[in-house]
Order: sequence, then structure tokens, then C-alpha cells
Amino acid sequence: MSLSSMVDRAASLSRWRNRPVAEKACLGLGFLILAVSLPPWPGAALVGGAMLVITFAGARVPFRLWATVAVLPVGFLAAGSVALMLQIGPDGLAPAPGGVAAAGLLTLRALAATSCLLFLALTTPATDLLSGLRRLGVPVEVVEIALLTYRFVFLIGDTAVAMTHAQRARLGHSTRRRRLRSVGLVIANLLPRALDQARRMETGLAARGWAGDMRVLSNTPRASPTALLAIFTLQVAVAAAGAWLA
Amino acid sequence: MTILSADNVSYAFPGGIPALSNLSLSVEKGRRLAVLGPNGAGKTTLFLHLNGTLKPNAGRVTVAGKPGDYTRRGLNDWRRRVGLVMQDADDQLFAATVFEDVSFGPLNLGLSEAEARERVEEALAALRITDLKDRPTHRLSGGQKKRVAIAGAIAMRPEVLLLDEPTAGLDHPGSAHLVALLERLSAGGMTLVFSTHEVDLALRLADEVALFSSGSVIAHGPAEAVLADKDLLAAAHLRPPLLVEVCLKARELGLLGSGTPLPRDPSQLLQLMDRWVKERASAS
Amino acid sequence: MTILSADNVSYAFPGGIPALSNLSLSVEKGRRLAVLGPNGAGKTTLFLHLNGTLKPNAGRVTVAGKPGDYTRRGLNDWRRRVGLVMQDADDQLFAATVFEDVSFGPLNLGLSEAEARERVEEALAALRITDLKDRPTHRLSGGQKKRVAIAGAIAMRPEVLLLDEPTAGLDHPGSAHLVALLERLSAGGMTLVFSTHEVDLALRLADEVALFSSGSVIAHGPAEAVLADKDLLAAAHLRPPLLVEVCLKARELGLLGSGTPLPRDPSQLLQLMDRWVKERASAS
Amino acid sequence: MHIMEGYLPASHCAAWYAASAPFVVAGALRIRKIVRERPEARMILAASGAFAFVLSALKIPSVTGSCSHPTGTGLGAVIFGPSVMAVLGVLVLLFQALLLAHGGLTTLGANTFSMAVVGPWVAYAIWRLGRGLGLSVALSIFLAAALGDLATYVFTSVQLALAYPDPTSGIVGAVAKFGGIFAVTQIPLAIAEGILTVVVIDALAGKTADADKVGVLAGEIR
Repeated sequence: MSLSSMVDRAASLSRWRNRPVAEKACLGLGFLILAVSLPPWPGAALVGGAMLVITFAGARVPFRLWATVAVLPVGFLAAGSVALMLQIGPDGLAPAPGGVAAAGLLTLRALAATSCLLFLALTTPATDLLSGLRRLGVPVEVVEIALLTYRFVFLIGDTAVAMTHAQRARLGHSTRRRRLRSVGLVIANLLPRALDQARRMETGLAARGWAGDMRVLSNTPRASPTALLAIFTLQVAVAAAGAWLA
Repeated sequence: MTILSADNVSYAFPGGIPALSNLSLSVEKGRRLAVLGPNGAGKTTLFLHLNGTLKPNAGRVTVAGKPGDYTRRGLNDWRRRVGLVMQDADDQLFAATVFEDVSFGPLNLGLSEAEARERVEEALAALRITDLKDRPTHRLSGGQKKRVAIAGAIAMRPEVLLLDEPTAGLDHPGSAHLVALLERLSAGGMTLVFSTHEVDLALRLADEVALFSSGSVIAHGPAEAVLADKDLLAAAHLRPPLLVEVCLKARELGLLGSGTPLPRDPSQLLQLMDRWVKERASAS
Repeated sequence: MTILSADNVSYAFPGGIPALSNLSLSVEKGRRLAVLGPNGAGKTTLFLHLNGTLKPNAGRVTVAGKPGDYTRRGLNDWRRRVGLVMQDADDQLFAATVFEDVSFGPLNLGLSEAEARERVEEALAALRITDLKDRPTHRLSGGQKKRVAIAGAIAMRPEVLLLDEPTAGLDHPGSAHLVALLERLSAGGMTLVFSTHEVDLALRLADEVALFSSGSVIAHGPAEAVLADKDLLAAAHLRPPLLVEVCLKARELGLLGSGTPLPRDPSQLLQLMDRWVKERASAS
Repeated sequence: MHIMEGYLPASHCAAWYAASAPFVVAGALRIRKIVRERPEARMILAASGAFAFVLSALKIPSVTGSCSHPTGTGLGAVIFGPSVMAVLGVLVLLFQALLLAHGGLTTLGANTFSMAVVGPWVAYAIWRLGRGLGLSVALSIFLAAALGDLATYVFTSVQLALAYPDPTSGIVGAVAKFGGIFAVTQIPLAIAEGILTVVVIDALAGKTADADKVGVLAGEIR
């Protein structure tokens, strides 16, 4: 099972799964915007702190899961920070003056923003967020394609995993050359399968009276104005504190 | 009353590969018809004709006595009356959650939100999957997906339900569950047409069996008669169900009177065996 | 000689979803072992452990008595000895033609082209599909694809062949063909391990049956004993094969001596029935 | 390598969103038109998007032995065309952010520009150029995929340099620094992706009786 289905599973089993999407989106996206627009110290630090408290104390996201997903962005951060700590002068590479501080502030902001992203990813299934895009004015066709894409990702992903297992069983990955060729064969076999799947889905939906619209009834609760107000107040408070302390 | 029929239907896929040739079949209201044949015989293609997805090259399909209407309006009406559950449930489930998915058909019928909601609740209750309603569709087991796919069809309240290989890929508990469900739907008045290559399923569930071989129906009659005819079955590359074989043998050996109805499931056979022994004991 | 074994193997998918828990199973050289259980019980996950694709979180897998070696060299050797045929043949045919596809494994073994060619010819002959060799893989029927997938595994001359749900999706002629093929392979000395949820297949083909339920083996023994134990089967959500049920009933009714071996296929049962009647006739 | 969440300042995030918008909107309008004409094209586009996502999650070995994920920009541009690829690319990047924490939402605009606009257009241009010059299909595909991949990474380095210029050598120096970290290590991987794409196109061609499978597939989408 891949990381993608791990995150998806965590989101659909989350304690906050049935919270209104608008509330979670305001919380996560609002803080995300604050994280990148406030000065990193102490603004982003406050945002990160608030988000971590909400993630672990509020939504009770398991820490181990959170950490597993966070490893990838941290890797990028480490590599990127090296660049900030060095400068290219007349004598070639040298430590940049103030580079460590710059890298530190950037790290702070990136981690705060990442904690907002992880909060959203681990409490809200991607489909809920995509459905919400409709309300933001994204064309219906694109949202529908996005939702269908999400559905196909798991079907096609399973096929790719099974194909890879089958190749390993026949030593298709025993050398780098063979491995590259094997991956190429998986991709080449995946595309016709994906298109086939699309055609069958089309027949299946036509049988259910599909005439071009993909309307479904939503069963998710509406956001409560009180909760939205509370979220907004919290964000204003964090923003004010961040700006005032800076 | 004939609710659905195919009259001398022929069809070839683009590229000229023949799929159905001069096929005739009719379905009476309220019956349970098994379309039985080996893989690749054209069962799926037939079903796609019966709900108007494919249009015959020759011959015609009629719905409730009227020739099939392939206009957009006509097809809407057709698919409202004739539901189709495909072999692979993954080909029919597309929405994020079970509730959303089942609501797709009712909304396509143009129902109001309140009516659609009622239909969904009703379909979920009929399939006893109300507890799954908020589950993501891609996290269901094979048997659950099948039930959701059927709920999606039932929510449109069709008169006929076509099911392509309904037990394919299901294990024993999964298919037992499904058979019980289809029996309940049938008891509620739904006409069922299902394709299968499993003779046991046909014996268990069907009133009538149509034997399918290379694109044509080669026999159509009461399940007991068709499934007991070894030669016919062999022509469709099938063998009689073991239950039937045992009973035919028992008739041949005089253990069973030739008028006794054939058992439909294992427990009935075991009861019959008790009777053989008792009758023989009392006879001797 | 134990050729493959899992000792107290536990495995959970990333994210902590348990799949195997403290599972032990051993396979003797030359046997035909059925791993029998409902869908989702973890049979596929077990097979992926038995060829080194997945590594247990606890416990170990041994090959010919030695602990599994997960280094690249070790895995190459392991997979040369233990072939795997997956459930869906479409997932394992990659190349454009049958011949090319079957040559994938032999070429990966580092054999010369001439040697690889010989292996391919041999595998195609063993599966009696030499006539398919130039056919495009995507134009084969389900049964043919299955045979090509098996040929692809056989061409590496494994000692053990693992088959995940070998008859899934095949109709009667397709699975009869496959069973005959597996019997030939077994007669040639190949050790076979196959997973299935079909009790009849296990009865027809296996020497030994391991009952699988929620990630563990709950029983392992001679096919006749395990498949005749209703309680054990019920614990694995299975029911006894009809053949076995009829014979157990016959024993209970005194039609069949308790020492008589159980029939493995329908024709054997019908012969037995002849004997019941004859014996009773001569007895009375 | 996608730019991670929070790595760019707010002004840069907004600017890159604005820069990629025309391409994505043009693609979306095109998709809208296709879908209006043929509602079923939705399925094929969605399956193609899912294919692109799954493809980018596969691991390929590079010439040097390290492992990475193919970008798929070259293959996508050749099969689906660069304008549709812009929308499919955004979807893939969105799913990568939400399901893998790979990339981010604030940096979605910047990542879209490099991976769904620059990469596919460079690849597409090279593919057309190569064919126009009479190069073989294999060589054209190889160059398109390898250079499309490399262009993506060079451009990502430029984006990072614009946000974080070098204190002494300015933007040019910063491009060299980020390029040294992200783009140079990418050269072997770009070569690997080029080879991979040739294998894919070759195998795809063998999968059907039609001589020109690429054209056939393109016809499905466009």
C-alpha cells in the first residue's frame, strides 16, 4: 500500500472526517495564507504552533502517521537550505553572511505551511476538498474530471502495483537496465488499461441514466456560523500577535 | 406479459468481429431468467443491447411490446425501466461516498432532491447497507461494492434488473448474501435477468434458463428441464450441476421417482437422500 | 523435504493495517497445497511473502531450509526457485506477443538467446500453446492469457509454483483445462501451492489444504480430512464441497463405509452411487 | 522535485499563480469544449490524469544508480498535447500535494508553471522539431522527454533563485546554486526518463495493430 492511499485512508478515518468541509478548509487554508504572508518570526511560528495543537489535540491525528508523511518535505527543505547558507562570490563558494539566519527563517515558514497542508490532507478526504472547488467558481467540468481522476487513481494504482509485483517475480528488476525497461513496460500497459477502464465506466454510468451531468447528493453537514466565526477570530488573533510581536 | 425481448438480433463489433447472430430471447414480467453460457459467448453484449447501449445491426429489441427507442428521451425511459449491473462493480461506482454514488441515478431521472434522498435511503435499506452510506467507495470489499452497484440501479426503481455475472469474484459468504438479496428483490416483484457461467447459480436462482452459445440462444425453458439436459448443456460447453447429476443418477438407479422436482440447493439434496433411505427401508 | 516455509510471520501494511498475524505454513517438495479461505483473508499477501516481494515484520520465511535472503542476489535466486502466477493474467502479460512475453523471465535470468528460446519453446509445449506463440497478447481469451502467464513462470523452471486464485474468472472449459495442466505439471515433479476460495477446486486438485482465516492458517492437513470438517470450514467462512457433503451424508446413512476415500470429482461420486445401490441390492 | 509548501514568499506564490493561469484556463476552456461536444471525453481525460499521477509515482533507476520518479511531462505532451497537459498537470500536482505532501498549495502556481507548462511545451516543441528535421521517432522522443524533464528542473532552479537571490552574485549566482543542487543531479535522471519514454512509446506501438499508436491515442483526447 502506497503513501497516497495511506493519507487517503487516514483522512477518511479521521475523527474530524464529518466536520463541515468549509470549517476545515477555512482553518487549514486560512492559516496557510497567514504562514506565508506573516513575517516568519514570530508569525509563522505562531501559525505552526496553533496548527499543530489543532492537528494533534483537536483532530487527534496520530503523530507517527503525521511524521511519516512529513519526511518528504523535510528532505526538500534540507537540500534547499544548503543553497541559502552558501554564496557564490569572486572566490567561489563561501558561507553566506546571515545565511544561517535566512535558512532558519525559511525553515520556520515552510514547516508552518507544511503543518497546515498536512492538517488538511489528514483530516479531509481530497474528494471533499475538490467538491468544495465548485463553490469557488471552478468550472463544473473540471471539478468532475478531478473527482473521476481521484477515483481512477486507486484503480490504476492497484494495477500498476500488481504489474510491478508480477515483474519482480520474473526477475524484471534484477538489474538497473532491466528495471528501467520493466517500468517502461508497466507504463505502456497501463495507458491502454486506463483508457479501457474509462470506456467501461462510461457504459456503466450510461446504464444509470447519465446524460452529461454528474450530479450527486451530498451528505456532508453545513458549516456552522459560530464555528466559522471562532476560526476567523483565532486567525485574526494569531495574525495580530504575529504582526505586533515582529 | 413480455417485458423485454430481442427478436433476431445480430451484432458485430466495429472491425467486423461477430458477437450476436440472429438471437431471439424474451423475458416475462416477474420471472428470474438465467442467461447461461461460457465466457466470450456474447452475454455482456446481449445485456448492452437489452438496455439500449448497443444497437443491433439487424433485428430489434422491444421494451414492454414497443420497439426500442434510441432517441435521447427514449433511452432515458428505457434505462429507467431496465437497470443494468455490470460484472465489475468498479465500472459503475464513481462518486466519493456510497450515499453520493447511489443518488446519481435518481438525480438523472430528474427527481427533486427530497425524492432522490428518499430513493437512496430506500435502496440502501433494501440492500441492508445503510451503515455503509458514508464510506468511501474505493475502500469497500468486492461484495460490498457489488451491493452498492445494485443499490445504484435499484434506486431508479427499474422494472427489470439485468445483472452481468453477479457472483463473479465473490466468495461463498459474498455470493450467498447476494443470492438472498436477489430472492428478496424478486419476491418484491422485480424481473431479474442475470448472466452466468455457473450452472449452480442458475439452478439456485432461476425460474428459466436460456442457454447461450456463440452469439445465439440455443435453448430456453424452465430451469429444471434445461439444466437436466446433458446434451444441450454440452453444446454450450457446460456440464450439469452436480446436484442435478446426483439426482439424475438417483432417478436412473430408482432411488428417486421421475416426477420428484429437482433439489435447488445442497440442503434439499441432503433431505432427499434421507428420503431415499427411508423409502427403501420401508419398501424392503 | 520442506521446500518453502513461513514461520510465525506477521505483516502489517504501512499505516498499521494488519494482514498476516503469526502465520506458519510449510510446503513439502512435490506436494499440491491449497491455501483456502475467503476473499480478503490475506492469501495474496502470503504469496508475496513466499517469493520475497514482501518482507515480514516479524517471523521469517525459509527456502529449502535456509532463511530467505533479501539481498538482490538472494532474491534473484529465490524467485528463480519460486515462481508466482498472479490472479489477474492481464497484470502479468507485458510484451506484444506471446513468445516475447514468455521470454521475459528467461532473458532476465541472463540466459543466452538460444537458451532462452529453448526455454520458451519448452514452456509453450508444456502448456500446449505453441500454436499461440505469435499471437498478440491482448487478443487472447481469459483462459489463454492464464496459460501464457503460467508459461511465463514455468519458463524459468521454478521448483515451486505459486498460483493466486488460478481459476478465478475462468468458465467450466477454461478451468477444466487448467486443472488438467496443473496435474501434468505436478506429475512432472513441480511443487504447487495455490490459493482459492473454491472448495471444489481444492478437493479436485490438492493433496493438502491449509485453511486461511483473517491472516492466519487455522488448519493444515490432508485435503480429505480438512474438507470434511464442517466446523473448521465454517470458521474460515466456507462450506464443505457438495461432493463431500453428499458422501458424509451417505456415510451417516450407512450407504458408504467410513473407510472409503472421498471422491474427488463428480464422475467418481456417480460411480460410488452405482456401488451403493449394488451393495445394498446384494445385501438385501 | 516540486517546490515544497511554504517555500516561496506570498508575492512569488501569487505571481506564479498569475503566470500559469492563462495556460490552465486555456486548457480548461478547451476541455470544457471537448466535454460539451462529447460528454464521455470526461472519462478519458480523468483516466489520463490518473495515469499521469500513477506514472509519476513509479520509481525509476537513474544511470548513476540513484532512484527517482519520472515527471512524465514528455510522454504526456506527446500523447495528450501540451494544452490539455496543463490541466492534467495541475490535477496531478494537486493530488501530489494532498495525497503525498509532495509540492504544496501555495506553491501550486509555481510548480504548475515549471512542470505543467514549461516541461510539456519544451518537450512538445522538441518533439515537433525533431520530427520536422527528420530525426527518427525514437531519437525525437528521447530528446523531447529528456530535455523536457531537464527544462522543468532548470526552471524550478530559476524560480527558487528569483525568490532567494545570492547575496553577492544575485539571481545568476542563485540559479547556479539551486541548479547545482536540483538540476545537475537531474541530468542522469533526465537521460533515464528519455530512455524510459522511448521504451514506453515502443511498447505502446507494439500493443496495437495500428502502425501509429501515438496518433491513435492522441485522437482519443484531442
